[in-house]
Amino acid sequence: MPARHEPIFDRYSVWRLLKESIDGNRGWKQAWRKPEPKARYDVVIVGGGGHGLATAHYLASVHGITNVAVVEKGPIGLGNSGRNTTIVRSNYLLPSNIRFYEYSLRLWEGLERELNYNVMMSQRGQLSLFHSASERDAAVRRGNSMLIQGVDAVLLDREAVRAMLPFIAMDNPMFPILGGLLQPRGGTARHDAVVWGFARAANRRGVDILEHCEVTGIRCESGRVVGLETTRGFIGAGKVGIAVAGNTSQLAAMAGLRLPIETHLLQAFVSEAIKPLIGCVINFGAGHFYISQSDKGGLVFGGALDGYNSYSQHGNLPLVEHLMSAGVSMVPALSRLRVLRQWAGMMDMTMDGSPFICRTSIEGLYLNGGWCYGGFKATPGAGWCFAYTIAKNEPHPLNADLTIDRFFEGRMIDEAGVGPKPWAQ
Amino acid sequence: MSAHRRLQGGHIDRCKRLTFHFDGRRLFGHPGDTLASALLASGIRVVGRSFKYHRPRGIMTAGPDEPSALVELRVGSRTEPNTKMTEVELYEGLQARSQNRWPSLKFDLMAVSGLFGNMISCGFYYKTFMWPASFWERFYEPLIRHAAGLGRATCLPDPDHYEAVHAHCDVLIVGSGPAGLAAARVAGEAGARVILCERDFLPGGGLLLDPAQEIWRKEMITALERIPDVQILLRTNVFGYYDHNLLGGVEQVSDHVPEPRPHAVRQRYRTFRARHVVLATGASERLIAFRGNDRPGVMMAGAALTYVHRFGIAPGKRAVVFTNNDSAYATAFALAAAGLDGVVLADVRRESRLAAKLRAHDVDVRLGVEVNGFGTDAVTLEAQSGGRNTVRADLLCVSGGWNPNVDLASQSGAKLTWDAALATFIPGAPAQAERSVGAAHGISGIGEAARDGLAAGLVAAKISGFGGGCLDFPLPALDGSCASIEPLWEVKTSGKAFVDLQHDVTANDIRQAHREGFSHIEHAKRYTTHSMATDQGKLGGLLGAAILAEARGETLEKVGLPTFRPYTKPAAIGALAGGATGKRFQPVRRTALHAWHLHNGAVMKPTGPWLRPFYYSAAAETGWAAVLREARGVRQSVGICDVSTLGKIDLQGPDAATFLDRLYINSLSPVAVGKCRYGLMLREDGIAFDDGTISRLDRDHFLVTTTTANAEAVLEHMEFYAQTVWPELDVSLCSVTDQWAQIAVAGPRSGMTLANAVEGLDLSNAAFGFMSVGEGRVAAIPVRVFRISFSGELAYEIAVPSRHALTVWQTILTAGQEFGIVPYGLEAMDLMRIEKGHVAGSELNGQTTAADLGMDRMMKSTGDFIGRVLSARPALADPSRPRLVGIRPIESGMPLRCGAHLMSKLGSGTSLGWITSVTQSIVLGHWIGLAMLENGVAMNGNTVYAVSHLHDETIEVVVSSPNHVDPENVRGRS
Amino acid sequence: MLLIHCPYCGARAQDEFHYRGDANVERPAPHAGQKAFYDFVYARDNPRGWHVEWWHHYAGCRRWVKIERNTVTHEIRTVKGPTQDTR
Amino acid sequence: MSVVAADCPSRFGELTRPSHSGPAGPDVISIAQRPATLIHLTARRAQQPALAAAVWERFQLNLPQPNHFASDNVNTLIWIQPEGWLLEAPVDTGNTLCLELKSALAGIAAVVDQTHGKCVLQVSGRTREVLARCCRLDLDPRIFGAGRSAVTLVAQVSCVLLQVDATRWCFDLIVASTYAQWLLDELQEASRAFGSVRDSAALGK
Repeated sequence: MPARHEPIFDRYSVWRLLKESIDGNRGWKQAWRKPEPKARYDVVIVGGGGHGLATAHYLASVHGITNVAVVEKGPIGLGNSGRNTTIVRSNYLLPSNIRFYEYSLRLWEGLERELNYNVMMSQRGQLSLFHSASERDAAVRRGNSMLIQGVDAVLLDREAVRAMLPFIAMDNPMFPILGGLLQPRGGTARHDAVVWGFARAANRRGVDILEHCEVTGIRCESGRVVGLETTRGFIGAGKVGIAVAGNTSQLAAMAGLRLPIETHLLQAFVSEAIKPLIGCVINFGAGHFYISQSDKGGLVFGGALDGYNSYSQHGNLPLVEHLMSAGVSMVPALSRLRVLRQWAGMMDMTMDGSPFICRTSIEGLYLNGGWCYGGFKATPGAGWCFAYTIAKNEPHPLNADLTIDRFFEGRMIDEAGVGPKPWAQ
Repeated sequence: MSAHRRLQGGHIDRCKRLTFHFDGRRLFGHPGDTLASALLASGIRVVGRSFKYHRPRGIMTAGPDEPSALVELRVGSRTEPNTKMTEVELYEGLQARSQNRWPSLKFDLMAVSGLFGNMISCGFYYKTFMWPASFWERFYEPLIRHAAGLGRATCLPDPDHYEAVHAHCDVLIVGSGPAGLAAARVAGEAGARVILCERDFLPGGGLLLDPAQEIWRKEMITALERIPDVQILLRTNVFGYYDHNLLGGVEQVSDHVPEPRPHAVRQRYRTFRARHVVLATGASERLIAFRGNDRPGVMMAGAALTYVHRFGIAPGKRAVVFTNNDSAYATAFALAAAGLDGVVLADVRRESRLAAKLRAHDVDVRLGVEVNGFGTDAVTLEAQSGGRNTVRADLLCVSGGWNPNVDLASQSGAKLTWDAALATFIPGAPAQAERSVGAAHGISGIGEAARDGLAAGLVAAKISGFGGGCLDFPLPALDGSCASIEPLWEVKTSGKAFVDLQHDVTANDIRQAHREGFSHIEHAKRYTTHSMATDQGKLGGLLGAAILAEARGETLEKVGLPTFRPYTKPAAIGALAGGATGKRFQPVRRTALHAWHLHNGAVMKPTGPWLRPFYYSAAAETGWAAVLREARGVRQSVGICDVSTLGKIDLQGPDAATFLDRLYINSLSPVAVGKCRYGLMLREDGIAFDDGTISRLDRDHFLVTTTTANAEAVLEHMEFYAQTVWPELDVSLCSVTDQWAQIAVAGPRSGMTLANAVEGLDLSNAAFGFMSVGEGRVAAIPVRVFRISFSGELAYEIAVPSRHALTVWQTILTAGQEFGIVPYGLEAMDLMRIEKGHVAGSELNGQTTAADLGMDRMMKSTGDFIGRVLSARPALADPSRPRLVGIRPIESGMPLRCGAHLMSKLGSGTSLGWITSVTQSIVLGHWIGLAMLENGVAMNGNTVYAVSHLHDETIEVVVSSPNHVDPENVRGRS
Repeated sequence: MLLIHCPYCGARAQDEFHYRGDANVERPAPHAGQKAFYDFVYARDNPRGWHVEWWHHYAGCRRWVKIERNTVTHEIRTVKGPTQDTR
Repeated sequence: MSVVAADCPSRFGELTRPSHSGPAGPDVISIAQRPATLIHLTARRAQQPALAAAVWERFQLNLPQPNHFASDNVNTLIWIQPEGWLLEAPVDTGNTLCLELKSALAGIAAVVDQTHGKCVLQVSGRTREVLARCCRLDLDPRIFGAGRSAVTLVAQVSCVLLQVDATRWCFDLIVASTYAQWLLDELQEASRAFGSVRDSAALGK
């Protein structure tokens, strides 16, 4: 279907940059339009984060469904898409997770060409360190799971870790470092760029991105969704997909659904920018601490959840204290660096730590949620699978296990073995 | 060179001279100086290079809002990159280096990037570096990473110490300007516990800029020092406002000395729990955008005033002051009074009540005039009525108005409201018990601020229960000034006009962001990186928003500001860790026999909070040889092991047996007094949780053991069900983990050993069979004896009150001497339990059911227990799930590897299971393992491949029962 | 750091407590069936606003307390003992 | 196999190390361990009045209110949880007190010996500064006066904290014996700026 609006797509390249710079950068067009809502769309995606925009993009580009709107209560990309630590990896343990996240990682690897947008996908490696023999055994099991599924994994011994990361403390009495499991293709991407890149690409194919359009109700007739009540009026919809990380329970409740989800806070931190210190993404098994360095030079780090249901988006001090202690214990050079900013995102924590991409008990209503703190790396994969599920009204094999029913059936996908304690996942 | 710039007065000690080094140059200053003031006094103009364009930059401010004057401070392991020189208190021997320049500050080759200025406008990196794809990680990104970043970090560990201090008070006051001092005094004199935090090293805030207020300032501080319940914390920045009136701060205890005194910390992390908070955080001056507004020589007007009055420095030789409000008149006046020639004040307003007064002091006041450019030692002035001229000046002081420092108020949950008269945002209604006062609340004038602070202090004290504060101290006279400002954000000309100096964001970047659709303030911020630098946008944050508002054609009020988040200024990570690092990161738990283990060659292994003997190593013995020797000693004769870390829970009450029946999958109420039983408990979702033994000490008295790892979790779980789910059950729970040390004595000669040591208990098989519990004495110490076995051998565990553990341990060692008793550690214990097929943490990993572990037959068929219902869900009850099996290599010399996967054929993409535990069996003489294998029981006797791709290893293994040794348990019962 | 007014010990910092989620779900009768246990173990209202939840004062009196807390502002309205009614 | 130390009836000996190298002076913090018998009493359902009566009869002490302790300088009863008290009594080598209470309180209270499970540390000197470094409780005597007690976190581990003398800021700290060394090390670390000594003679009730 041809776009209703004049083509307003700027192709980005170094030549285009040169041309625009000569014109004083006055020729750039909007990366995405700001249209008025239409009365009805074939598909409306609720949530203008990375997942929702990616879903819209793949609905249009893969399935040819272009009469699509993405509704977002604020500006796009300011929920968890804009509040994460930008890590991309597929180093999971359980086969269904590995398959899904690996597919997502492969999409990441081609995203710049797909979107004509530099999302700064940077595969500098993701290294998970272990501190005890049992953690090592678990890492070996995981690494082998990955290799069996065709995913890259390398086991590093203590000396290899020391050579790679000369600045970390190898010999903490309680957390000695015995080695690590490296995924060389892991790394980071620029979180905002992913949102903007998908928004721009979806917009190019005619998707309407409706910002400042908050959903206040889901209208159903005889068990089938027919549209959405929003702050910009009623919007009719053939199908509705929910992709509202952090608020999934709230949206689902509008349709009368009660989900196995709790919303929790995850804090993240960035330091002042420094010259390159840390190459890969490092994850410490002990003390829940992970760290990477952004292209801009800031050290980006985080840890465990704040640990109680919250929609506040502001983190609390106990976690800060614990995390800074863990950080300096593992990377002593952090001590004299300064933390610049802290923020928090709302995580939909599920009862087994794994997400949902599935149909719901309401015809035409689809759910993408429960990403815990793994949502960012899933962005293209979740969008792709969600688009497939919506377009075909059945899950793709990649997301066939990611249903709510798995809890009725006892098919939990519990990587950590924590059980139904979302606050501890 | 420096002398001619020093003036009279100020808060510096001219009697003492301090030597310091900047970029290798030896320079001088005085106590009371900051690095910035000392450099200004030394005539240093260019102090840094900018992030993107590498433009030369000078000192803009006199405080934490400094965007440009950043240095690498100190050397070696004490290196601190990105330090704002406006905040560094000068000390003898200070060393600082400029950063982000190559090869030198004067001649920075990276400045060529300025030539491509238009090409590297906001967001350029999203639009290029995409071809060819493989070049990103290899070429483009390393280049960007190298060019980005500011200072260099040291890789060396920090030699300094830190600590945390937790304080409580009735009134916490942040900021010691006139409002803060007045609030502190009135609340303190009313009797409230007051803490006053000042980030600076001198108290007084704005009072320090007005010599006329010096008497009042000193008097207030003297008065405050006399009130015992008022604590003044200098050099203490409050960085964040958290829930329930908890605030966090960092005190820079030793940053003003070459290195911390012995036993002193460098910085102190502080928390404040306050009943009421008074935010007297002052205001920050904002920049105006015009061509060249980033050049060395541009300085905020308030900062210039600070350098004159506080530091006694003339920050230039010829000055132009550019303002849109009254406040900068004081700067012009001060500069003129300091003897600068030809001070010009350019006021964008057409009228000013202060103009005549200033003209009387030889200041050339020009109304209705804007600065439209700053070049080398020349300011271009343009009258609104037309006409342009150039004034020679090396100092251009700028005031675009003042923004209340609202970050803490905003963090506390207060909404910000637009104040049109001030053209800025001020804090709205409080969400927690706090109030903003003085300049932080948009109030100008010292007398006015003091009165506002006093009123807030009174209220705060009263809310905390302290009425009737003493009000009889004088306050500074009212200034009578009103905020007379004519908002001017930008003087539009060609050339770069900056809104964020550190990140090199220009007004044009903001407009470009808007054109590209990044029109929301958060989008514009992220797209341009505006106000994301280390000055947190204090200087140009609102300015950028104003330019965005103009581009959008909307009001600034509507555009708003990005969210304020911690930290109000960047905080050292080491400080926030508060010293709880390294070996102090996590509490360490030691058993009563810890010292004995250490003195007897134990290699200790951390397990959860505990340190436990891994094995005991004789001099030349390798670790694994020691483990084999220990296990062999147990299997052949007798060994002794410290198992004190097992969780131990004492249960008493008439319903204790009923309670246990509901906790465990098996029946425990039939256990007789003096007997014990193995038990497995599930989580409510049907997954195995923990195992242990349950001993009945009396009819209504049980002792339960848990695994070491789950001791805390199991007690909490029990308390949850006892208190909230079945409160009708009369049962009391108490941890006795610490009360009892526990000693395992295992091996065929354990009975004989104990017969030598234990008195008062018949240990014969007839009297004290397998799974018996009894009381006896060892070395006259009453002990409890359990006949239980983890190794599968005849074995006992002796529980002893922990202070007597050493006596009992040594008595048993002596008793076993004739049998060659051997102490053994965790690894030998693990070896033997794998031989025996007992599960441990790698099998009880939160993913397995009772059936997976082969324990489904233990489940009672009737009666409620936790996990019963959900363990019957179809996928959990599926018999093809991976189940616990034993494995051994076909080729008996081959070792096994934990984490290897089991496959039915080579090259298969399907894993049938994985190896959970492996060891070298001393009974069988080859490697054995435990594994989880699909259809495990049916696979018994089959051959599968154990594959570790990580190690490029494949070996064939035979599936067996997990009980590799003594499946009938003859040894344990004999 | 929340300040929790333990009904037994008084005002205490949050780090003395462990969290355990929704306190409005009740363990069903033993024979209520899998759906009832599913609701108890998994399904949550997860409200935006007031939430009644279990916290364990593990470092203090070791009582499970029922806290009514706002999940948006973190304000705490009531703290009750394990068998006290919240409303 | 060599042996570390002679049998010591208390863990006291093991815990003591040379005093800290910090600047010593009259204001240093003093830490001493006090050997004691410790017994945890939990009233059975609806038996608190009977327990109170029995305790009065045996010790002439009232069961203290929540967050308080009662002491006659020989025996001390500390409230530690609803229906639960910790009794501190003089050292009793034969464990007779525990046995006596078990029999006297049968059906009235659960009696659990914690003599070896916990250590009593007496802390005096600059406790105000030192405890502020490892405890988040407001210990100002106006808030937490003499006779007050609390079960709370000190140096990340759960302890019973007793304000013994509010004017001199003297506290007793009762800690799990397996964490005693950790706590002692942390207290010493917290007193780094002041110095600390461990002196059993300096204190004692």
